[in-house]
Amino acid sequence: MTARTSGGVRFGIVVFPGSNCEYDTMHALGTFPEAEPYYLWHKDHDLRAPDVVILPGGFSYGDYLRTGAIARFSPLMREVAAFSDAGGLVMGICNGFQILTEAHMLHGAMLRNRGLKFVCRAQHLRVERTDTPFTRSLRVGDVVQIPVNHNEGAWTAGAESLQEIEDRRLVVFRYCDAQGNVTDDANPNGAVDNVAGLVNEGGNVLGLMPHPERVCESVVGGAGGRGLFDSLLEHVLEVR
Amino acid sequence: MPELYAELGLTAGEYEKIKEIQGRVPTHVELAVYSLMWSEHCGYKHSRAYLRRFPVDGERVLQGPGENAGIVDIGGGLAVAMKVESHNHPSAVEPYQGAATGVGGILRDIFAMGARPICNLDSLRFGEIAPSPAHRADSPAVGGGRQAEGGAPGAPAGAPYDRQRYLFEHVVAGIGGYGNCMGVPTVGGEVYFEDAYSGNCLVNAMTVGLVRHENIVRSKAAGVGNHVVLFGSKTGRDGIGGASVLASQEFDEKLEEKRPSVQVGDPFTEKKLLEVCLELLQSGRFVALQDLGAAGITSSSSEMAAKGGVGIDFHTDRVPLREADMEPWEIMISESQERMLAIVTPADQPEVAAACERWDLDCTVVGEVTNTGHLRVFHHGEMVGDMPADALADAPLCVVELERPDHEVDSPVDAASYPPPDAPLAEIMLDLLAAPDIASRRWIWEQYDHQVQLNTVILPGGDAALLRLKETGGALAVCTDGNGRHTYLDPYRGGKAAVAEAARNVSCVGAEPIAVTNCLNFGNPEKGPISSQLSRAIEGMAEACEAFGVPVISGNVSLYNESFGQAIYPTPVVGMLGLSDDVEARCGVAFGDAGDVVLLLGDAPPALDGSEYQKRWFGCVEGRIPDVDLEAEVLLQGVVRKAIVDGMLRSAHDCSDGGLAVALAESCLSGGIGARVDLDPAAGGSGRHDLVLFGEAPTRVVVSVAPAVSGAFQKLCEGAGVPSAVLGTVGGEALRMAVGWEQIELPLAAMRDAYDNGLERALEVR
Amino acid sequence: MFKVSVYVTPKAGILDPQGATVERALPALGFSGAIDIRVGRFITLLVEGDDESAVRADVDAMCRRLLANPIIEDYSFDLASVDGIGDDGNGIGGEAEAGE
Amino acid sequence: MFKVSVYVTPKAGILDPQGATVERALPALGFSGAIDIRVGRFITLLVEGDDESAVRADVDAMCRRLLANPIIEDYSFDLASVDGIGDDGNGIGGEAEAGE
Ligand SMILES: Nc1ncnc2c1ncn2[C@@H]1O[C@H](COP(=O)(O)OP(=O)(O)O)[C@@H](O)[C@H]1O
Ligand SMILES: [Mg+2]
Repeated sequence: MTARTSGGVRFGIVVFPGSNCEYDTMHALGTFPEAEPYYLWHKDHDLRAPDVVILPGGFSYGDYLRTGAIARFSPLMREVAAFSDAGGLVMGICNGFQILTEAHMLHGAMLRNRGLKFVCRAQHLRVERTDTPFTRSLRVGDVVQIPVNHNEGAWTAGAESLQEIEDRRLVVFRYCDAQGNVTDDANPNGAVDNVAGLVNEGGNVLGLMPHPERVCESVVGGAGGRGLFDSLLEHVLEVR
Repeated sequence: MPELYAELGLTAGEYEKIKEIQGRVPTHVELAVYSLMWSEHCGYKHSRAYLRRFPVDGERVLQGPGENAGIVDIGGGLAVAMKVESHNHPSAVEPYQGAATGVGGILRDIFAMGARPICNLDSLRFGEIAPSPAHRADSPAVGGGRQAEGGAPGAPAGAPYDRQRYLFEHVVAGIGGYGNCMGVPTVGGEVYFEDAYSGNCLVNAMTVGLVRHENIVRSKAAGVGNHVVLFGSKTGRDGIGGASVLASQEFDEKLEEKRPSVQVGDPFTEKKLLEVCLELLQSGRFVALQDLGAAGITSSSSEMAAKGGVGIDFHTDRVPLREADMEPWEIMISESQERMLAIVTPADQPEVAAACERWDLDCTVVGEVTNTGHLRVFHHGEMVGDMPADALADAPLCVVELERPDHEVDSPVDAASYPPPDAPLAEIMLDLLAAPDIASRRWIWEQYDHQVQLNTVILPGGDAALLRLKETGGALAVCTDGNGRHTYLDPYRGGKAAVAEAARNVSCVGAEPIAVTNCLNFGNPEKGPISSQLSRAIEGMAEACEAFGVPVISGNVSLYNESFGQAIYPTPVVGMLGLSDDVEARCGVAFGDAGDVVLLLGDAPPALDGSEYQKRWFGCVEGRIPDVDLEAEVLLQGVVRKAIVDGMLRSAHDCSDGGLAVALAESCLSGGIGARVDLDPAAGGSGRHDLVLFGEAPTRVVVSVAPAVSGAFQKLCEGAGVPSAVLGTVGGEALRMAVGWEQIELPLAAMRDAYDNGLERALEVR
Repeated sequence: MFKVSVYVTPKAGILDPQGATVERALPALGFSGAIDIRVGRFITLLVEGDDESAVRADVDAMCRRLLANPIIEDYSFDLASVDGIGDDGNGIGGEAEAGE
Repeated sequence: MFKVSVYVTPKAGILDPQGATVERALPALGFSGAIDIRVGRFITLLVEGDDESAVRADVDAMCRRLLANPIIEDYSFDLASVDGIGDDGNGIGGEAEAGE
């Protein structure tokens, strides 16, 4: 991992065939003056010195077979894995989260929404951890509003131990109601323990089903997503 | 052979004409090609003459009807492409795939023009999915239930709802399945449930795209010697419909295998197709571009040649196939999805091939542009068809003598002859709020990604969706409208009302209507009454478009929507595009602060005829709908827009299905706040309070304004000659309506329960 | 009690986008020589009853009406008699019955 | 050349919303007594090669890496030798191999 010492904070946005939130992610990052976003093509072999790699939302490979199952074999994903092994920051949003679980870079797996329907709606999340580079500008217990938009977003620990995942405090966001109560009613997809986002043991890889890039401007739904990007910018600029 | 042409849907006269054009008996390939190109679907035999009535010109028009989509200029070097298309029949056969491929088809029409699709809308019609009060055994309304004369289809008690629910649920899933994967938000649309559609659902999909002027591309082939390039998916036996009789003639024993197969959508491939097309357009690699829709290669290649006044030599053996043993005629007419045809210069060919390779798409040179003016089809070097392209693109017209349908009447119903329902008005109100035609559509649009691309400012659920234009700071408003019940009672007035309502919806969010697209869904045009409905609906639509100064830039016609000889309601669906200079100058339907003044703009008398109330509580659809006063309509919309631009309005909401009471309730629910209003008991003309509340009339808008600007606003209305009446004020936890001596009080919670859950509950009741 | 295994496949000639996409992806994963990939559904269930032919008729109706979409899919199924509910062996038994 | 049939099922204990929904829908259609419904995937493909055990190893790797997700799914597959590419019989043959 090549660390940069000056200039803007570089966000490499990986484009898979079927990705469809890469433009939105690019646009949202454009509203942060310190951010320097650029696209990466899934067939590439070079990450071009990013500070953060983002796997955006969408339907890589049509979500065929299982979401994320094919994308994780893209040539560039080898580089992403190496980058994260070296401590690099990786954020997977929605389909990106699905790819990260398929690639075993995050625990668990995704099941189809329990209602068997695609769900696109505003969603409240409770912040569970703020000692990560993704959430440091938030406060524990904060309720942020970030929309969900997926068909297969019911995270499950599967054959892995849920207890261990919880014990290691890997869960960063949970679905909750407007008051911050983590209830079954507030769970849009049936995810185990209302898990909406989690990190790896190193805390440098985050996956989340909701779309923070959709709420970075008040004209289109609010600013609930800005905290994540603010955190990343703060973190990267500080460790430089 | 003579039986064959008839089975292919050609008349004896048409067959003679084909022989005359060809100078001989046509080959199999030629017969297949002619039969499709001269079908209603591709050739517009019955509708072309009437469509000429539409106004198609305007300052903003960059492309009118005649291309894959129409295009209007929106300033700043940008333009909008849009079109609506039906996929009714495929959806009735296989609702998920039928709807999905319908969305896929209309998306291709938009990016075939070089535009990036920025939103979809869907206009749907199904049979009833749950019984109305008038049809429930224990109904208080049963005594008043009446069956309209002339066979208007009313819902028989205990009708089988399961099939309609199945169709509805799977159509919605299919639309979402395709649009969501494409990354195109579905931001609006409409759905109605009427028995008239139970044998023939309607699935109309509309797409709006954005393009820079210099990237607009058309489908006109040019440049003798240029390559004809097919790219995208492989070709299979998808959708080889009526023409499969060609197979049965020769392959009787294999008929089972040759059976036409249902088209399955592959949005993943289409997404790649979209990106590769836009990428190649950006670098100017296409001379012409055309999607493959109905009649596949046949229609796309002959239209490209005819438009360019050139010929095309097509080699069927070069087409990448999904099934090895396809005949040339099958290849020519296959409707396999996710394919495009382009004209490319030999010099640009390598770039096009490389881009397709990068996106893992097949890309094959399947022919070349010639100077023959003919579409010539070769199979392994042997010519199997040779037809003049312009003859194919110019189907003979069919003229049918018009006949007024029996059920149409000249005067409205006498409301006094309707015994008032034996139910309190509050109960009727809650029933209407929960009615499948009125209840919140949230259940639908939460299954659609309605936010991707980060432009959706006013979400589905308002009068029109509003999309910001990142490039200019302005905004686009879009909606679809069309009330089949109204058009059934009076096609001319119904057509006019559809355009007026669509324009009103766009005006209510603050945008100026600038262009119309439309889909005309009608029955069998060979019948005089149907052709009469078609021609008069078009007349009404055209007059309304002229009044608003809005051109029709594209559209689609879907005829033969009948089952067991029973036609659907004549259903013109109007897609309206509005433009606003400033995204901040917008308005929603939600009431705002307590104390705000509620006003009704417009004074058209509410009528029972064709209303939701008539259908649900009296079990009939009869009478004659009120006519739209276009002059009043134009003035009213002008005032609404000006007041929004000037920042006067807190809310604006079009009054339509369910009448004034439902419009008020929707503004309350959307804002989470009640209101207290006093309604004029004489408004309905008959002194009937139920009509004041639930009667329907065009040209009415409920607005709210801060008390401080109320006076100025009323002066604005007066100056413009727009009737306005203060109804009351916003506030409280209930909607309280006084009509003469009657008081109706509806707590927000009760209304919310009915409105929010109405659709889902209708899907569950047994 | 019978253990039933239902195999649902895209009808011959019908486009199978999943199969086609997997087929295109395999070489990149180092698997060559796999072709004609079709992705369908595999459904298992336990059905009460002793009369095999009655159960067979029931399952066939279930497939036609709910488990498969006969317009675009074919199905077949096997039946295997089991002692009790507890059995969840994965073996494929009984004879296959072609749908449609 | 082998015709391969792969059966992918949700692991025991893993939620199967599709199976649960089918199970709830069946009584309304007049089918009672069907329980424990699980919906998985059924994948068929043709794999080149003469050496059965080599093909078997290849297919197993394909299943483990791509066709199934071992965290939530089990798989098994059958192999049946076929003469040529043209064969597309639907028969279930060969012996089942339990995955994972
Ligand atoms: N009702 C209508 N109003 C205006 N234009 C129409 C209407 N119906 C069809 N058209 C125009 O006729 C042309 C042919 O339509 P269609 O066959 O649906 O096109 P495509 O094959 O591209 O889908 C298009 O340019 C379309 O916009
Ligand atoms: Mg077209």
